[in-house]
Amino acid sequence: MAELDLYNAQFMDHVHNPDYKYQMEDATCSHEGINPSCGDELTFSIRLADSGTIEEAAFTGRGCAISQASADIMSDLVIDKTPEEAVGLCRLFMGMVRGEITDADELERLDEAVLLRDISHMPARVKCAELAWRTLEEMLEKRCPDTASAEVGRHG
Amino acid sequence: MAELDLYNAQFMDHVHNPDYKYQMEDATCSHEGINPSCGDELTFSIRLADSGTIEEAAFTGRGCAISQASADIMSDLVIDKTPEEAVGLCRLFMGMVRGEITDADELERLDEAVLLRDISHMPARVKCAELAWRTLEEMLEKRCPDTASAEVGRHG
Amino acid sequence: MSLTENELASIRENPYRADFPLLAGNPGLVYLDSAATSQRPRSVLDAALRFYETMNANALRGLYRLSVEATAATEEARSRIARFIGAADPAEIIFTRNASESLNLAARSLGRLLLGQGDEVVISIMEHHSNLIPWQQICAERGATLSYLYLDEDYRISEDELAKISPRAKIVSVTQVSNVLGVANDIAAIAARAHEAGAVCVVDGAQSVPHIATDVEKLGCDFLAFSGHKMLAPMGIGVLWGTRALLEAMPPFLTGGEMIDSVSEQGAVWAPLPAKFEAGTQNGGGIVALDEAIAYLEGIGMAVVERREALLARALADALSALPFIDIVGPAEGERHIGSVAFNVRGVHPHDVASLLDMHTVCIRAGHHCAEPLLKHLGQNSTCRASVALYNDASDIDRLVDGLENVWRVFNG
Amino acid sequence: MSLTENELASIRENPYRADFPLLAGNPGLVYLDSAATSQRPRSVLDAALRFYETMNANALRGLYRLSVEATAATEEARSRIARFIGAADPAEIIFTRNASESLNLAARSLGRLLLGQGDEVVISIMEHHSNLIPWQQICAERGATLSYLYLDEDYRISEDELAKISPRAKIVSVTQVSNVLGVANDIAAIAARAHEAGAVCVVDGAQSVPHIATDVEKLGCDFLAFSGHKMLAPMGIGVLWGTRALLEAMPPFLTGGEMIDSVSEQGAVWAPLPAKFEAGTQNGGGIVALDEAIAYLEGIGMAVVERREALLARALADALSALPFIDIVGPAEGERHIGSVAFNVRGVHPHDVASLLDMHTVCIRAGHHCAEPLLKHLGQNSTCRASVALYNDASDIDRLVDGLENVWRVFNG
Ligand SMILES: Cc1ncc(COP(=O)(O)O)c(C=O)c1O
Ligand SMILES: Cc1ncc(COP(=O)(O)O)c(C=O)c1O
Repeated sequence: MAELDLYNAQFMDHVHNPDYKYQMEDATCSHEGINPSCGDELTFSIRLADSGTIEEAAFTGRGCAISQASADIMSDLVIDKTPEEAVGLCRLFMGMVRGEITDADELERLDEAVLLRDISHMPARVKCAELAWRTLEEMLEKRCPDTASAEVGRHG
Repeated sequence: MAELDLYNAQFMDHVHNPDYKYQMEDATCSHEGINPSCGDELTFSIRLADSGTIEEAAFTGRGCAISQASADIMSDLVIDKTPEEAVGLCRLFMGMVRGEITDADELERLDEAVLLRDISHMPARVKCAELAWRTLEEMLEKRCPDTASAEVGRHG
Repeated sequence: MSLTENELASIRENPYRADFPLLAGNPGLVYLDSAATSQRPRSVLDAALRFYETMNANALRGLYRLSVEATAATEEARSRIARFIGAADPAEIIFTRNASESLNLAARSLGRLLLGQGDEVVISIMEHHSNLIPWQQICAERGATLSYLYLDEDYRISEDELAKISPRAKIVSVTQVSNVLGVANDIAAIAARAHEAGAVCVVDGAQSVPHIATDVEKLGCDFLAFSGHKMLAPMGIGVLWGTRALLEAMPPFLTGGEMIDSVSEQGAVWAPLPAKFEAGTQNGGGIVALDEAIAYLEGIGMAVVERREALLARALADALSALPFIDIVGPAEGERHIGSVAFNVRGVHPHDVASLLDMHTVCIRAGHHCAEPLLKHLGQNSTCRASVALYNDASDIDRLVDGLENVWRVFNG
Repeated sequence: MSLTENELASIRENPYRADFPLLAGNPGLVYLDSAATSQRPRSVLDAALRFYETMNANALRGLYRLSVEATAATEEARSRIARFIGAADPAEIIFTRNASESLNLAARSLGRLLLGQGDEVVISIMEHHSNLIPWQQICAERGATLSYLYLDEDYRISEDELAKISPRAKIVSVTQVSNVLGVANDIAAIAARAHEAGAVCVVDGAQSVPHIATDVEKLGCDFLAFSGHKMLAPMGIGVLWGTRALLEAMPPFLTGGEMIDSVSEQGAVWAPLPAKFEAGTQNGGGIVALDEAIAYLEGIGMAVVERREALLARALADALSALPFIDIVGPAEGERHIGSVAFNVRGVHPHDVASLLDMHTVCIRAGHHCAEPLLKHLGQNSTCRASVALYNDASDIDRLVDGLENVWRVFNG
């Protein structure tokens, strides 16, 4: 079974030693996402450089290994991207975990996040994998100035 | 099929030429029974002799052939019986059409009403066959002085 | 209009009966009571069985494979049903136990959303009790008035009658096809009139969805209720479709497990559609069986089903009209009938007709058909009703005619 | 107390698994989620099939043979169910779609009968959402208060807690067995206390009726709700038992076809029990399948079922206690568990546990188990839950232990 590979060493390293799980001091904006059916809660923060690209990304919160590893991997991926590029990556990721996008060349842009591709065979965990990405997408689409909380995945 | 015999000439004669379907002038008591699921309505009347036996029996109302024939046959049967005997016959009849009493010797007391024995194989029609008998039983058990109406079979 | 040779030939053929185990296993059986409940093809019964043999797990909340497969099967069914009735969004499909529950849901949740003292609910006099008593109940609870659209002598709801829908009306709820008369209402016109008056339009599709192609967009209604068991699926599964906006605004009906996002001791946050209206464990086997029933109908094509059943209804009405001792209750024209034709044998109680037909293994229904106010309006106590589905053929109608002639002989020597 | 050699030998044997098609067809599958929904034996699936192949007709009102047979099958099922739970009168058995609907019926109809401003409904903190949100709703509607009985550190509702049931309480509704903790409440004591206070006692039997012999007389309660699908029957059929006096006094819940004696334009007279609470076409296939499921359990004997499941629960609790990285949520003693044991793998989110077990074809449940207030009370966000039924055996527990050791390894190198 493909899923047997999911919880591999590389994945578990993101769970045990996340690089981006910390409280950011001077965030440009923060956004909270929750996954009510799981009780997962995640606050994602970014700091934008003057050039407009994402200079720093970090998250806090609690959740299952999939939501945590996914958030860590995403943070790494979006640094140095413009908000538009980041939104594009969020959509690509969600297409992948829902099994809607399977083209390997296209998915290459997701870099390490391709680790989570097999989530598409585990529909019950798609929401876990998506949480960080949906939170970021929502934050960026709202043009980011707000720091209000919102429940992501509430009415999906 | 046994039921094929039910609507035979003898039975149909009670439907077409009932001897006891008329408005009794000087009833000792009358009682109304209805069968709400069928819309059958029947008013049964008796006149008691000084001796206490049933001297005259008659009914009015509308309903299916089974309820009408059953009422006519019952009227004939209970004349000259005491109220106690009539109640016993009502119970015997109901036992027969519900398939609870099958002993031929016992059923002999029902005389012509044995015609309706096969109703026990037609559960949906049991209420039709019973209507007259339940109305009479209820009237006699209330000791008969009342002429109030009641809905028989309502909560059976 | 009587059937042409070609038309008659097509209903003498019957490529469907063999698919239905009960009919195939009882060659002498004439089943003319599909308006009460239909028969089920083998493929539908197999689908339910397969569900329990391979995916049997509680569909929601499960993280393991069986459960995930059960969820997927449920959601595929929802999508197919949405497509089948022309609904835009599968989340607008709510699973219930039967059309009655669908209508109770609509009455109570919509009633609590829309009805206040002095408001009005309008229904037609031809409603099945399941589209009638729930409105009596909610009107009594909210202090609203229940008023009726009556039929003209042609068994139609006239323009004048529709004009009675006043701005006080908040809900108009009508059946698309009468389960007694077999006649159809012009839902598009009624919905338009309802909307003009500012009312929401609920449609009881229990007798229409199984028999004619349905498109809620074209009908223009806001809600549509129907039952699986009248459209080749097992008992225990029904549907309510409603527009997303109204379903989202309405309070839930049944509450409990699976329909919430979060619960505290004194409050709860409802889940998004469709879960908000689906409390507790759903009938997974029934849902996949309904999915398969629709696949069976789509395999034949609803246009084909509709055409065949129209021919059968015309043949039935014609055959009954031709018997001098039969009075049709409803329009004499076969073209007016979808599925059902009500009638009486002159001077014979309908229950006796049904019992005598049963002795010849002909199944029809007799009684008030859960439509007492309609029967009263028509001056009837009860009637016989014969109803057809695609698996019937001309021989069934021949057998009914033989049976009725026998009834007449028994009662008239 | 750990199992004796004999006890262990008896749960190493498994004469039942072969009867269950899904389990028989998937030899590697470890199904430990029967508290969510059980598996169904072949005989039960066949019973539903037979219904549709031989008796398929709308059960009420029909005058022809198929319909009469369907009615008879339904009424036989009602009688068997009544006997199975020790109820005096089959008319006190109301068919619903699931336990959730049963509890909605009880809450709304009883609530409308009994609750006024300032009255109280008392439930326990361990209730499933389906025995919780309906009471929140009816309390809000009637201006009543919903209060809770809490658990002591031993997971029991203490005497002191029961003493909180005041004369203001009109309804006390509690589960017999917790679907999370697996512990049982002393229903006889709770019912007695409720009656002392003048309240009616409703029992959620969803997790008890499938597993332990039930006698409503001995329990002393007034209502009992349960679901077919947790006791070897298909989904889509549930039961509410209630005492005749209360059922007769209560207003109906769902309204529509089949539940009336007569209907006019502005009113209706309800049918006698049980029809009064059974609107619309009932799930005939589900009803006969539930009848067969009970026949299957009776064939084994509920005492045998109870004993086997008690051994399985003890073996399960023992095995989990023996794993140093597992925390049982609930009492450690196996004797306290009926069916379910909740636990956590230290430091691992329950959803990850369930997913990793699924990769080894071990099915358990993870989440809040539709009991959020309980989890909050216990200071948990979510837990794992393994639950057993008679078709489980010791090897299932061995496989769970292997799977959990793998989970631990994955997360701890
Ligand atoms: C204790 C308890 N009550 C009620 C229910 C609801 O049962 P259902 O989902 O069949 O309505 C369940 C099952 O989920 C349960 O475990
Ligand atoms: C027009 C109509 N509405 C509603 C119903 C109720 O359907 P069900 O009994 O499946 O709830 C029926 C069927 O009896 C019907 O014919």
